[in-house]
Amino acid sequence: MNGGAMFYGAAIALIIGGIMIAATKRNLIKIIIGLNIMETGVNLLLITTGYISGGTAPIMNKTWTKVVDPIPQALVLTAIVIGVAVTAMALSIVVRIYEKNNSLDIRKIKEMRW
Amino acid sequence: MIKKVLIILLFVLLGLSLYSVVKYNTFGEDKTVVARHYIDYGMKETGSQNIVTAVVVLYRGFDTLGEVTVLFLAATALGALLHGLRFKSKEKEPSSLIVSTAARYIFPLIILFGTYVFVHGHLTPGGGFPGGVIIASAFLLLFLAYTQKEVSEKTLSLTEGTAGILYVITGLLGLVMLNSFLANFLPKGIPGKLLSAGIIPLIYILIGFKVGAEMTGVLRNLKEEEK
Amino acid sequence: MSSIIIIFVSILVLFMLGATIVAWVTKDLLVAVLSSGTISLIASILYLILQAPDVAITEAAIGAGLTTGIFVYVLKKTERFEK
Amino acid sequence: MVNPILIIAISLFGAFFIALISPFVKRTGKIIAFLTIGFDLYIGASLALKSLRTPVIAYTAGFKPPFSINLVVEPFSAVFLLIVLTIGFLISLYYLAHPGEEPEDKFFTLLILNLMGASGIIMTGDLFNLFVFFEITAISSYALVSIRKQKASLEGGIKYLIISSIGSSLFLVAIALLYGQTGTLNIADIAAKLPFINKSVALVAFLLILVAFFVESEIFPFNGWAPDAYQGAGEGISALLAGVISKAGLYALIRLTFTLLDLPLRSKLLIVFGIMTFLIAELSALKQKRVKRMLAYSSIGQMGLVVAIFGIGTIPALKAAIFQGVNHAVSKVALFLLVGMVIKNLGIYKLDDYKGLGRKNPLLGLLFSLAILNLLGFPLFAGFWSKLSILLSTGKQGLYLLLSLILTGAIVEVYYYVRFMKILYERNEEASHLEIHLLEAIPIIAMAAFIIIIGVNPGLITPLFEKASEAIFMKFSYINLVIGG
Repeated sequence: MNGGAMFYGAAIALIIGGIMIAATKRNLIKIIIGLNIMETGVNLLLITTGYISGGTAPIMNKTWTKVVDPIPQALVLTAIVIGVAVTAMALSIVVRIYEKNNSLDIRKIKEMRW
Repeated sequence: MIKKVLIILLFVLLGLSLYSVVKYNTFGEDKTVVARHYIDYGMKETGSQNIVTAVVVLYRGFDTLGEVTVLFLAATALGALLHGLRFKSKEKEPSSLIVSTAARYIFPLIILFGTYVFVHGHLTPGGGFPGGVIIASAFLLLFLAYTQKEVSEKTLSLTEGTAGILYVITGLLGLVMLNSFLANFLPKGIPGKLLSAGIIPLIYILIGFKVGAEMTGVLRNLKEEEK
Repeated sequence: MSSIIIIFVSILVLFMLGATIVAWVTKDLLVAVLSSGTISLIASILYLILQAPDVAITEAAIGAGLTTGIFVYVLKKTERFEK
Repeated sequence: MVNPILIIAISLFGAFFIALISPFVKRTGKIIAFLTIGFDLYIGASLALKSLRTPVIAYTAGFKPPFSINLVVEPFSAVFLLIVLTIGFLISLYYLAHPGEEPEDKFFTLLILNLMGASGIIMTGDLFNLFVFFEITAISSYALVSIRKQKASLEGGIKYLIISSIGSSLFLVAIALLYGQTGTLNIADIAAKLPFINKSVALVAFLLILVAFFVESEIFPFNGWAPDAYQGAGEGISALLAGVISKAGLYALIRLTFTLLDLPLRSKLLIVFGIMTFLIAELSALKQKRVKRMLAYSSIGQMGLVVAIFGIGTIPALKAAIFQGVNHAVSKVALFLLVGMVIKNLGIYKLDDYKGLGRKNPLLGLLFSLAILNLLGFPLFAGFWSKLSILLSTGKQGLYLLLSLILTGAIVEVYYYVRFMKILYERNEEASHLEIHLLEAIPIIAMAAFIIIIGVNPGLITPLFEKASEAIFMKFSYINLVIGG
C-alpha cells in the first residue's frame, strides 16, 4: 500500500458525490455546489496522476533528485481558475432567476422541464 | 425518464473510466515523456526556478492567456447579467468599530502579501492567479468593513483593460522578435534571482493586476444591491 | 509515502467524505457552501502532500476563499434555506 | 506572413480595448466588434487559402511541439474556420443595424470572445488547449444566451451551463486518462502513441470525449438544453448557436474521434446517435407552435444528420457531410436573422402570426423561401447537391436502413417547412408591412446569393470539400505534419 488508493478513492468519491448532488437536488445553488465538488474531484485526480513516489515539488535547487510531474499541476492551475469562472457565471444567472421567480427550486420555475 | 437513464449511463461510464484510471495509471510511477524534458532542461531554457511556473507561463503560456480570458469573460458576463438589477433594499448595518479599525491596518498588509506572491512566482510557489485573488480578498475585507466604500468601475476597467492589452502586446513582441507568440525575448538571467527568467515575472505581474481587478469587480458587482 | 502520512491522509479523506455528505443532506445552504469550502481546503492540503505547492496555494485562495465568498454574497441576495 | 495566432491576438486586443474605453466612451462596442471580426475573417480567409497549398503550423513560446502548444490550419480546419468566421462576420454586420442586447459594450465583448473561442477550438493542436478554448466558447455562450434576462433565456442559459459543465469535466477526465497513458497532450503525438497503449483505456477515453462533445454539438440525449437556449436567446445569438457554436463542437467531435481515437466502434456510435437525434428532433419540430422553437429543433435535427453522415466515414460521405454542414449553417443563420427582423418590427413569435407576411412583404417572403428551399434540398439550390451526395454516399455503402431513415426524417422536414411557407403566403389583409433596414438585410442577401451561385455551379466549392475530407480521412498525414516537421 503506497497511499495511492486513498488519493484515487477520494477523487472518485468527490466526482461521484458531486454528480449525485447535481443530479438529484432541486435547488439551483445545491446543484452548483455539486458541480464545484465534482470539479475538485477531477482536479485531485489529475494531480494524483502526476505524482511520483519520493519526488519533490518541481522547484529546482541544488539538491533535488526526483521531481514530480509539473504538467498536471499546470493543468490543474488552469482548471481551478476556469472552475471559479464557471461558478461565478452560474451564480449570476441564479441571482437573476431568483429575481424573476422568487424561488431557487427548479420544479417551481415554469417551463423548466428536464 | 430520459434524465434517469442518462444518469445511470453517466455513472456506468464514470465507473468504467475511474476503474481504468486506477488500474492503468499506477500511482507514483514516472510515466512522462514531455515532463522529463521540462524537468531536465526547463531551468536552462526558461531561467525559472519554479518549473510549474515555467510550464504555466512559457511552455503552456497560450493556455494561460486563455485562462486569463476565461476570468475576463466571467467578470464581463457577471457585470452584464447583473446589470440593472434592483433588489428590495435591506437594512444597511455599519460594521463594528473593531472590524473597521482592523481592516484599516490589515488592508495594506494583504495587498503587500498579494504583490509578493505574484512577483516571486518564478522563485516560490504562487504566482499571478493566487496573488491577484489575495489582492481581491483585501478589497473584500474593505467592502465588509466599510459597507459604503466604493471602488470606481473606471479604475477597475482601466486596470484590467491595460493589463490585458499589455499581455497581448508582450506575446506579439515575442512573435515579432523571435517569430513565436509569447516567446521569451528578454534575457534569462541567473536562475534564483528576483530579476531573472525573462518575461515570466513581467507576465505574472500583469496577470496579478488583471486578476485582482477582475475579482474585485466580481465582488463589487455582487455586493452592489442597495442603491 | 510513510505510514504516518497515509494515516493522516486517511483522516483528511474521511473528513472530505463527511463534508460531501453534509453538503448533500443539509437544508441550510450556508452549511452546504461552507462544507464545499472545507472540501477545497482539505484538497489543498492533499495537493501539498502530493508535492504540488503552487496548486495548493491557488486552490486555497480561489477554491476555498474566493468561491465561498461569492457563494455567500449570492446567498445574501437570494435565500438561505432550501425549501 | 499570416499567422493563425493573429486571430486570437486581435480578438483579445479588441475585447480588452472595449473594456478599456467603455467607461469613458459608451456604445463603441458595436463598431470595434465589427472591425475586429472583419479583421479575423480577413486573416482566416488568407490562412485558408494558404492552407490549401501547404498547411500552416504555428507554435507558441518558441518551443517545438510537443513541448509547447501549436496551432494547425489544414484543409479540414480551414473549411470550418471559414464557416465560423464568415457567419460570425455576417452576424456582426447584422448587429450594425440591429440593436444589441443590453449592456451593449459587454454584449459585443462576449461576441468577439465567443468567436475567438470557436476559432481556437478549430485551430488548436493541443488537447488541453482545446479544453481551454472549449470553456471560453461555452462560458461566453451561457452569457450570450441568458443576457436577455427573460425567464426563458435564463432557463436556457442555466440548463446549458449545468449540462455543459458536466460534459467538460468528463473531457478533463479523458485528458487525465490519455495523459497518464501517453505522457503528452499534443493531439498528433497522442494519436501516434495510441496504438501502443491499453485498448480499454482508449475506449473509455473515446466514450468520455463523445459525451463531452455531443453536448456541444446538440446530439441526443445530451441536447436537453438546446431548444430552450435557442428559444430564449436573442435571434442573432440563436444564429450564432446554429452557425458557430454547434459547428465548433462538431469540428472538435470529428477531429478527435477521427484523428485521436480511430476505433472500429466509431462509425456505429456516430451513425446511431446521429440518426436518433435527426428523427426525434424532426418529429418534435412538427408540433411546435413557435417559429423559433421549430427552427431550433430543425437545427438539432440537421446536426444529427451531419454527424450520422460523418459516421459513415468514406471520403464521399465526409464530403457530403461537410457540404450539408455548410448549407445548414447558411440557411439556418439566414432564417434566424429573418425571424429576428420580424420580431424587432412586429414582436410576433407564434407560427400563426406569420399569416400572409410573405405576400405583403415580397423581399422578406423571397428570402424566407430561398433559405427554406435550400434547407429542403430543392433542385438548383446548394442544398440539393449536398442532399443528393448524402443519399448517394449512403446508398453506395449499402446502408439502406440508414437511407430510409434519412428519407423519413427528410419527409417530415419537408412537411413542416412547406406548412410554414403556406402560412407565409396565405391571403391575409391584416398582415403588417415590415420595414427592412438595408444593413440588416445585406448578410441575408449575401447568403441567398451564395445559395444560388453554388446551386447553379457546385463545382465552385466542392474541390475545397474534397481536400478537406481527404485531410480528415488520412490521419497519418496530420500526425506527420505536426510532429514530423
